Amino acid sequence: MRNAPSAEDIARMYRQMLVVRAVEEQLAVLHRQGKTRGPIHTCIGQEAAGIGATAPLEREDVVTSTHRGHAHFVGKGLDLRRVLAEIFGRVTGYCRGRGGHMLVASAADGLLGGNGIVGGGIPIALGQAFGFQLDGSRRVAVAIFGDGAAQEGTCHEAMNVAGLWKLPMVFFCEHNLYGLTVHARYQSSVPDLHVRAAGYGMPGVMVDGNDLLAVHGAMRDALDRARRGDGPTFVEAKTYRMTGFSTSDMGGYQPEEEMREWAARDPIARTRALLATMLDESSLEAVERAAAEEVEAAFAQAMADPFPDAAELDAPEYAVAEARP
Amino acid sequence: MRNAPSAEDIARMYRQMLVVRAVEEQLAVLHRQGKTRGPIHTCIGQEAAGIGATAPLEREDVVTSTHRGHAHFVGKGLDLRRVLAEIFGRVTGYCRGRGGHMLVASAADGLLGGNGIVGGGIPIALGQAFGFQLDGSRRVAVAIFGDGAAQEGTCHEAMNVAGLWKLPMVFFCEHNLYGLTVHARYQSSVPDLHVRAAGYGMPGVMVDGNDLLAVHGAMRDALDRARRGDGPTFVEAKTYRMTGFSTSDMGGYQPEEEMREWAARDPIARTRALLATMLDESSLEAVERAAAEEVEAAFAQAMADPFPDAAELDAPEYAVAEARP
Amino acid sequence: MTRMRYAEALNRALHEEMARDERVCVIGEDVGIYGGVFKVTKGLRERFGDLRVRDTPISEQAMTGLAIGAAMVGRRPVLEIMYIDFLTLCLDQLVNQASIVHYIWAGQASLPFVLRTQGGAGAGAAAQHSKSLDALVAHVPGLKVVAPATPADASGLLVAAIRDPNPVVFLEHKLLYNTTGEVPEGDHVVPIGQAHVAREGTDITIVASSKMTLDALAAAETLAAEGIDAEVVDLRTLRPLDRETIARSVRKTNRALVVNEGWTTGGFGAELSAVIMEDAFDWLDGPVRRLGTADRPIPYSLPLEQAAVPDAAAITRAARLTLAG
Amino acid sequence: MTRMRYAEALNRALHEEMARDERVCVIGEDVGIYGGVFKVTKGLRERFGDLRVRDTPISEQAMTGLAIGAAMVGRRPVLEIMYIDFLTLCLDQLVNQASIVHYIWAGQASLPFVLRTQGGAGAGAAAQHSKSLDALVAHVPGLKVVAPATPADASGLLVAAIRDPNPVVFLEHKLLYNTTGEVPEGDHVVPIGQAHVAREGTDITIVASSKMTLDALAAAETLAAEGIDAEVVDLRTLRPLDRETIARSVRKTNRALVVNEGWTTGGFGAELSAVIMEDAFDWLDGPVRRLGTADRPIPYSLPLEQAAVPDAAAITRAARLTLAG
Ligand SMILES: Cc1ncc(C[n+]2csc(CCOP(=O)(O)OP(=O)(O)O)c2C)c(N)n1
Ligand SMILES: Cc1ncc(C[n+]2csc(CCOP(=O)(O)OP(=O)(O)O)c2C)c(N)n1
Ligand SMILES: [Mg+2]
Ligand SMILES: [Mg+2]
Repeated sequence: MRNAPSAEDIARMYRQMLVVRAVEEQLAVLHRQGKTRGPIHTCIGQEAAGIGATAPLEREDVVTSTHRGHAHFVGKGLDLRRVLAEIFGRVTGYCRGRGGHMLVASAADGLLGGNGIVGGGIPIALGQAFGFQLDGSRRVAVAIFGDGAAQEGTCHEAMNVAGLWKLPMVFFCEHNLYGLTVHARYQSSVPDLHVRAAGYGMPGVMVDGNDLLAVHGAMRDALDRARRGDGPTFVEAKTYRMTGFSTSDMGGYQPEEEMREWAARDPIARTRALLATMLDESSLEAVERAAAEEVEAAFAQAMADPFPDAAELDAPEYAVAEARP
Repeated sequence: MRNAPSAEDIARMYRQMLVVRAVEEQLAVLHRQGKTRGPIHTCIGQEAAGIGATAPLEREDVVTSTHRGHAHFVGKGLDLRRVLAEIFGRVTGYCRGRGGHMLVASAADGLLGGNGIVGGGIPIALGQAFGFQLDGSRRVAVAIFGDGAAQEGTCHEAMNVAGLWKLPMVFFCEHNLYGLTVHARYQSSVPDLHVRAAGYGMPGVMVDGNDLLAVHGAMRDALDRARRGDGPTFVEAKTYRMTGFSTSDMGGYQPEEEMREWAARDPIARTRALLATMLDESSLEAVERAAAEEVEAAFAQAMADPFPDAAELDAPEYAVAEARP
Repeated sequence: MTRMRYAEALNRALHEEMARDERVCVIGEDVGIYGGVFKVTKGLRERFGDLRVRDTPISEQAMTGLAIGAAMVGRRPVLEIMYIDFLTLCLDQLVNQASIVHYIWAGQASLPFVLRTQGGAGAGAAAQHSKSLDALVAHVPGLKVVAPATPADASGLLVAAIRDPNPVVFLEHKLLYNTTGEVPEGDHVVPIGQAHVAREGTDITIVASSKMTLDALAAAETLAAEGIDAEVVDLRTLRPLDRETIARSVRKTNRALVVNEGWTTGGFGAELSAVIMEDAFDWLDGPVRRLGTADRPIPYSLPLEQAAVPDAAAITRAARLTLAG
Repeated sequence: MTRMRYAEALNRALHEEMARDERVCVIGEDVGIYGGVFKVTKGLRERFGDLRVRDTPISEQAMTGLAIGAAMVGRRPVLEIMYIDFLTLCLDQLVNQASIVHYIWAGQASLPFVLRTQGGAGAGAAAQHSKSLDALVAHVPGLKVVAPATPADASGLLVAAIRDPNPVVFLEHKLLYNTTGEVPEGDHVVPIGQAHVAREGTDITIVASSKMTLDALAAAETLAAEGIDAEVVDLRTLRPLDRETIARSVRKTNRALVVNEGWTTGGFGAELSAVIMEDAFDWLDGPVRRLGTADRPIPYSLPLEQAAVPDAAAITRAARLTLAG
């Protein structure tokens, strides 16, 4: 086994998890006040998975994310103010407000990008990995997707090609028990998705997705494997969405007992308990304060930022020169 | 184990295999004479798989076939003259010449139908199985497809749903080592495709696809399972296309040694050898003569049949009343 | 007559048709337990059971094939595809399979199924959840395409679609679900293929469908205040198109504006313009004008989205220009 | 100038661009060892190796995503999709992913890739291998679509497409591969977006592209013998459309026939008709006439296929009718 992350590493990830949680809770508040637009998907309860999957990446590694990408944005190092500005449709957003909540992308940070098409980003990550293989580089492409997305044809096709060509890629599946409102038992013929990896010539690994270190470790192993040229890994992180599907969710389908069970496994509480064995209470509180302040400042800035001018609609349909991450 | 098929059953299937072989050899001859139109895909060398998969079916069971369906048409009991008439674009063809070689369909026989889209018929079979489940009937839907088709997203999506809903369905994969001109080693991340079944909650079975009885037995087991309500089975028949991909194949990619090896396993010779332990030579020759005569007569009739009138192009775009198998 | 929301009208039609005809079944993502993300399938699972009302995995390709296969063996499936943007995933099954069966099989089978979906912008749902891809399906022989604007037409056309022996793509609009209108009691059927003059006028014909019809009617009121008497033709069905009603109107008004929420270039508005060219050229006092969504991916930010997509004000302006043209 | 076949011109362009720019890579089914089923990629694998020239599994969705992802990280992939009929499988990745990246990400990335495919009827390839689905892609903002008619344009436009920083759908025609023509030596580039007057004339403008251009030129000869002097505009690029050249021609001839091999209804011919309506209404002496394939799935049998699809004789007849209109 490799060296475990240091207390400092964990504290940094803890702070990122807190940032994600605070951002989403604030977005939910603003939604109720009618200050958001379009659906917003929160990953409350899944922060250990999302941060654990992205924090171990190097800057030049790339991630294709989903409709539920806040943790990935933060873990990959995006500027929170610009993420929020995008969510609020401001011209200072990563996509100048054109993308919105599901289509945040930062080429400079290798977040390429959020995606509102379930399963849509997986073959794109495949292509990125293919590019890296051709380059002979040590970059890795990580496709993050949900248990629902794993039932899309794209996932299967991409797994086959990645396994066949031994591409430097990680399939990271956030198995949160639901695809929109439907429980996995109505969506998947098998309870554990990593078992499918065997059919595609790649290892499949399952981890407790609410255990930050477990996710982080599995991800590091997978990245090492990819960088060594040994090909892709399928990592399944078992986790849970502690809230509704999105801000427009009308609820009613997540049994209370299930909610209670998973609340007891809240990854933020667990990561705090872990850190408490390494840091004293005041250091922990400092981390928490810093996270809260970061979020507050980012919201304040983003919401004060201007909207794009309507004339920006006419921005060119086509690229005239190459631009790339 | 169930009772093995009787000598009579085997002789019937042998005759069907001979019919398929003779039809295809004759089509190749006619192609060289410029008397066919469009590509024609032969299954020479795969007759045991195609007949073994379809002969055990009952008339009300249904099959979705491929671009390489002659064995399925014959095994499912279609009238050879009407099959050939379709291939020659005659108005007496099953589809009045509108479908052609790849789109032969006979609703009355449950051949629904040939398909030129690789992997395209699999989800349709899924829907047929779903219909049968709703009906509470004992009918089974069989999706036949190649090793290349197994890499299409449709195959994965359909396997998941079939496994999840325990539909009365059989996935029958004719693994002939090639997808068009490309060897399976460049197409599939795993050499044996039935291993994927485990990822979809269904049994996966591999058989020697050139062994008629092995295929027949695996298929009967799968059908029994489906009729019992126990759900789908994935049957992988390992076989080989002893000729090119289609009549327009320019060849050059099938190594001679591979061709020789497989020629030694020719399913027609093997089935004859098996039958020779049960029937005397003159009975065998009678079967062979009957097959040859059937084929000759069918070609003669089909090729004398008229083409549709050009005005038939204007046949209605839409159905006005329900029509169904 | 009962006043109800568009979504309720659809829901009522589904309840009635499922009660009336046992062959009708409803499939789709989140249509069962949750009752559909737009609540159109509410109460169906409770009433008709989880075999006839099925939550499906996120596998649009397989689900489209499933509808085809089930229809082929005698069911009348109603498939919900959550957003029209995902129709791209269904298109192979629609274009290469569903649309060809009746004609190519020379009438051996009909495919009575309905693919319900919803499109349109205005909800801040961004580039992957706001499109109007009607042009992609209205181009395909063998498919029928309807796009009702009012609760009454939604209900009556859905009944007609379910009873139709052909594949019908049924286009709803996310901003119409909460609009209300009177819906007739009893067996209310609106025939597919009949447009309808939603407002009579003498000065200009505005051809529209779906939400654009409501916007056109609002524009007509504004125009009326300026002394311009606009006739609004609500297509209701896009394929087969009621050219008669369009031509009759244009021959009367001598001016035409065609409005379609899809992208302008290559959109369904082009078909309408061409049809008027062909059927009413000699009656035109000026060129037909087209109004559609700007030829850009639909941006998220409010000012950009508003600028991109036609609304009543844009129609009013375009009508004035048409008269000046 | 060298005389060569259309397929050879494409092949030469690929050889030259791969030699010139290391980032160019070729992927697709059977493009490597076999050199492509139409031999357009012949010799590339031998020359550039099996990493840059890759035979792929039969997984069109993943392959389209692969091209997107590889382009995003700096490659210039040329993807071959064997038949345009299978474009339906690529459409989600094209419409929901490829087409939006440049604009929605506000220029953060460009996607320099080419999707080569071939379409068209006349080879007896039946309903699933004969279509002309240009309308499906020409509708999509962010994509470019070209459809060369001659070897010189095929070569020059392929070079332009490979060098273009946008996704380009490159439409070939199965009946053009064996046509021959002079191709300039050296760095021959035909700019995307420029139509070209293939034949000057004064009496009627015939707008066409791809194979229809050759048929239109043949028709023009017949018409010339009748004293009708037709101008033929070869679009070469469908999107972005060169409206200028079309308008200029129609303003000169005052009559227009638009020919497109796709289905007539909702086809690209509708766009052409609408564009002429908008840009040249006052110059028209009669309605623009549309000629396309009959609104039916393309039937197999020779007399039906011939009746369904436009050819020189049909264009000649339509031109006469246009002048009479
Ligand atoms: C192709 C496609 N189908 C359906 C949807 C609608 N949809 C959005 S999110 C979602 C559920 C996705 O489930 P999963 O992949 O498990 O991700 P989770 O939401 O649980 O994070 C669905 C069905 C979509 N956006 N794209
Ligand atoms: C969707 C699609 N992609 C590609 C093709 C072209 N094609 C026709 S047959 C074939 C090979 C199929 O391989 P396999 O499924 O193994 O069947 P086999 O030909 O070996 O019987 C290909 C690539 C097609 N018809 N449809
Ligand atoms: Mg999930
Ligand atoms: Mg094969």
